Amino acid sequence: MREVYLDYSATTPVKKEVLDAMLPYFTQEFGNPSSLYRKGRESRAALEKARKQVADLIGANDREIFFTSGGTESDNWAVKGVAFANKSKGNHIITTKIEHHALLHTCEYLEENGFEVTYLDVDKYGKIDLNDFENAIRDTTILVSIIFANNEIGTIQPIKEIGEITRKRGIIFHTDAVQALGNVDINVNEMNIDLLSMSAHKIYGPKGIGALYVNRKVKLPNFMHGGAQEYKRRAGTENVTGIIGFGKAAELAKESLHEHIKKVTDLRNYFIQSVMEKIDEVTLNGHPTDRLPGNINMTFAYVEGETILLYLDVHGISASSGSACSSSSFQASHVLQAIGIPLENALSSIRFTVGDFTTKEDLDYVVETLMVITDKYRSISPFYKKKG
Amino acid sequence: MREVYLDYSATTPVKKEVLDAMLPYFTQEFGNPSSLYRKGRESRAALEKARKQVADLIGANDREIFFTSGGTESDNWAVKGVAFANKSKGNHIITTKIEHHALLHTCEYLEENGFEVTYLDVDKYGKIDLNDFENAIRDTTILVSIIFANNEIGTIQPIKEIGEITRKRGIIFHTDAVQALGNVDINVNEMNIDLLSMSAHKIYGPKGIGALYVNRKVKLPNFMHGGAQEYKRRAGTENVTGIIGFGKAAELAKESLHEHIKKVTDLRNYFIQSVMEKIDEVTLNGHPTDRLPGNINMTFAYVEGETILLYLDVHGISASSGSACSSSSFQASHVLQAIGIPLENALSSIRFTVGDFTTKEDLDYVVETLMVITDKYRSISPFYKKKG
Amino acid sequence: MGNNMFNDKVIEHFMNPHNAGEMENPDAEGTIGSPVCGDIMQIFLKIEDNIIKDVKFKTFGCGSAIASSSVATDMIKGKTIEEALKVTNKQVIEELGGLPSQKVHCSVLSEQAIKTAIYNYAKEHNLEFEGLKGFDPNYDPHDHHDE
Amino acid sequence: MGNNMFNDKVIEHFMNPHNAGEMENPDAEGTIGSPVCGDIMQIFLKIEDNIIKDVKFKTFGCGSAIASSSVATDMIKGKTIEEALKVTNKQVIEELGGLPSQKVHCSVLSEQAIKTAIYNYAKEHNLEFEGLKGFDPNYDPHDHHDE
Ligand SMILES: Cc1ncc(COP(=O)(O)O)c(C=O)c1O
Ligand SMILES: Cc1ncc(COP(=O)(O)O)c(C=O)c1O
Repeated sequence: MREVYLDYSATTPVKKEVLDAMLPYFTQEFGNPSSLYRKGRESRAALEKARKQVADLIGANDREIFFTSGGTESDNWAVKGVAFANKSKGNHIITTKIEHHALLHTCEYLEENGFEVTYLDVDKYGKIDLNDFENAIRDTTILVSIIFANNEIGTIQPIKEIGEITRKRGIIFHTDAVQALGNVDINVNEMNIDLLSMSAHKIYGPKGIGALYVNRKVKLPNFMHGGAQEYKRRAGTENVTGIIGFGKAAELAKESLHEHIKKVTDLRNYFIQSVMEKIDEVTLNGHPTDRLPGNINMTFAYVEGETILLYLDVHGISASSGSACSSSSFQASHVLQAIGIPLENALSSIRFTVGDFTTKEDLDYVVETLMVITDKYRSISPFYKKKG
Repeated sequence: MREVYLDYSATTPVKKEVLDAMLPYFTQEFGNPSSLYRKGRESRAALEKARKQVADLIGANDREIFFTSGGTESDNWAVKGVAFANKSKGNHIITTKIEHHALLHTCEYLEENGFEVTYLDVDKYGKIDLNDFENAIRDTTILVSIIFANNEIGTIQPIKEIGEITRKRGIIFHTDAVQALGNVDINVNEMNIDLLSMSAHKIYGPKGIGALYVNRKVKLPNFMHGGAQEYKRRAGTENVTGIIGFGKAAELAKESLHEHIKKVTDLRNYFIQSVMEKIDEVTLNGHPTDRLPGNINMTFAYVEGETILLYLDVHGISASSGSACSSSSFQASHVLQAIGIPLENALSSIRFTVGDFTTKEDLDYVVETLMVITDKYRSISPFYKKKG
Repeated sequence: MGNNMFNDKVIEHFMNPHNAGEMENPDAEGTIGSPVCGDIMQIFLKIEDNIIKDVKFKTFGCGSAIASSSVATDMIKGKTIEEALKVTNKQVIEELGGLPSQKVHCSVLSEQAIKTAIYNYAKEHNLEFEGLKGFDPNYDPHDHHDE
Repeated sequence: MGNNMFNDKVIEHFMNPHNAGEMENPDAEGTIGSPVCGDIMQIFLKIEDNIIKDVKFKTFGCGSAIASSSVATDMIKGKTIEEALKVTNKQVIEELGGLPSQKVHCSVLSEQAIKTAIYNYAKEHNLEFEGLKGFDPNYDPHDHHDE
């Protein structure tokens, strides 16, 4: 059976070059980078090289990159850190209704601890309104945290414009760029970003490693207390192989960014067009153009999403209902609700994300399978009335 | 040149069997374990198998094991979690003067946030006094956190006895078992341990992965907010390869625990005896018998530690001045100070830790090198007066 | 397909559900569930002389909801109404060879859908059935089984 | 030895330090540093006609302290006192071919140890040297260079 993986936004395979870069550091050059002897220095050198590679992908200085255990830790660190450090200045945070759970649940935790959070609405394409945003700013606003590109519908926010406003108003600006990284041109300086969350396993690196960019002007208290690692900013023996893998993945991502964007955008558009042509009553969710190159989010009216996913799975196709973290409890996603999709449609929505190893033949196979699914299960749907 | 690694307490190489277990999950079975399709289920199954393997090593139930990014995160989570969750009951924590920085700095953070911490003294061998400990308990004591085995001098605490006291008094008991794991027989139930920190890279697993054992009766708030991973207790896409490596390492550690302890203890004793025979004015720090099987901590009077380390390094030998996290700033360790070692001696102390790949020939070479070092640099030490 | 959430029998019923589709002029109809829960099940019955002569279902729901409907409808076809009312979600699960715990509610839904159809039939024809005692079609099985 | 913190010259001076050891009846002696900082350096001088005829050092300290002492003592041997006082830690570092930033204080220590010995000599013989102006042997170089 053909196997087609269309869930690159959930996680990516580790590229061969990335794994090759990591391998010597498991069994041979396994030294602790904090150690002074040769084995330790080898690890440290590799780690600092990786820091540079990651920094280069977002136009940062390498001393502004701190490795973490993933996007979630980066989000937790950034948002809790800024909040608690600036308590005396104010208790107001602005974010959006379509953040990843790593951010939303962190904000909820802060609300339980005396902070006030404004969750900005988004339009039907998933974009925030810059006027709404400016109006939401208060004297007590200490942090703005807005997702760079959404993980479910792929919509890209006007990050540069947001950064101009926050810089002008002197408010710290964090963005969760876990999905944007390697898929969008990012420059933290040009975009006035103060803090930016990254995760390696979304860009063909290993799982369990991420980073937080911290602009040198931002004072951020530590989240993980302990040893003096990461220039005393993030304790814990460094995940050396993970960091090296992240570095290599970042290097590859930078080298082929525009090629990657072009290739993946083409595949995405091919798929959308093909589905639209061949299947009735399908809608595309998210922004028509300002979306992640690889993201397709579609509603297949009248057929429940889990049914679609199961049928695809039986046919070797991996897709998802939105974010992987919630996929074991199929519920209408908060993102689809925020863009105003009716509940039944939200429950009939599927996310396909294409990536570097996707082919048009794969996509043809998926479209064929989707035709069978919609035919078969619409006919037994209590909502469906055949047209014509 | 011969290469001799004697810093197994800083980190261990990944064993071949461990790496082999991990490899398929980087590039092939790379699915997100939260995903419902086959690739996700494969990862999940491997992850749950690893959870069982780790649980088995400490006599726990697998539903009581939560994977983290390492020992540091486990310590942070346990101590901050218990503290903040039990604020209404009391604000007093008991720990020791010889904890790892992951615990000490976490306690300092809590002190800044309204908690009171008692740091128990230890005797000249590094052991706490059980009477002192009982006397330190107050009505407001909400947590006892005592390191199972110390990372610098290897001293093992009377954990079972501590557990009896905390259980009787209804106080939550956490132990940092990062060094003890795989080196000491651990049974969380028999020892009445409520929370226990672990790290894979100390037992021939990969870096950047650890776990916290949480007794099912203990209510511990989340530290990392976000997705529903780890039974909703620890958010973030799971470090699947890391977890699998940890699981395999735990399995190997359990299988060969007694054999490993015997072999490594023999090597340790061989080394101690050999140094004592051949070099004057050397003292062993820590407990003569209740110490980690692989730990040797010695003072080479009159020669500064960094000099010893550099000379060893030039001769291919990796050893350390104590904990790896502080080794880039050579300072008298808080642990050696706590056991009452005079400052100059503390600065002349070196930790050698032997492990599964150490041979007697390696140790002979190290002893020879140490003889040269002490000869050479004592003669130019301003403190040294030759005997006789 | 290693490590499947679902066994082959569930998959088979999901892929080729029995008794799925429309029924012209049913004697009884029952719908349960709501899109909020993500599952809706509709049952149509042909009843003659107290016997379920034919049954069809429609489902907007996940794979196990469809598979549950498929076996549940098989199980009641040809049975008397009282017999049909005795079909429990446990039996549906057994017949399916097991369901993952988070999918047990789907089997409850098929049991409830059948009862709802018979409840409506009883009301219309002024009948009473022992097996309907205490049954409330407005009961939401999701309240019980979700965490 | 790839990625070494230290270059080969530092290692060479560390492994085979010049002018290390005791001196019988020195004309001047100076000690600086304290075990609290982990570094102590002791300098012995033989001085004749204002010229440093011989020099020895003892050090309890890290490798770069030993290497610094080794080159610093080489640098002042045969020099006049005023010339010796002009030797700076920068020159010591240059002579060593560089030191990692966290080890710069070691080179300061050797400069200070030489000055201390000459300071003691000047006091004993009631001499004044231009190069000692503002020099205070109780100054602790660690205060400046540690983070
Ligand atoms: C937008 C976004 N933020 C944060 C995360 C969390 O990253 P991680 O799973 O690496 O912790 C993810 C993916 O899981 C994501 O898509
Ligand atoms: C006793 C002890 N606790 C905690 C840690 C921290 O573990 P990790 O470096 O995996 O975060 C270590 C080792 O570094 C340790 O030896």
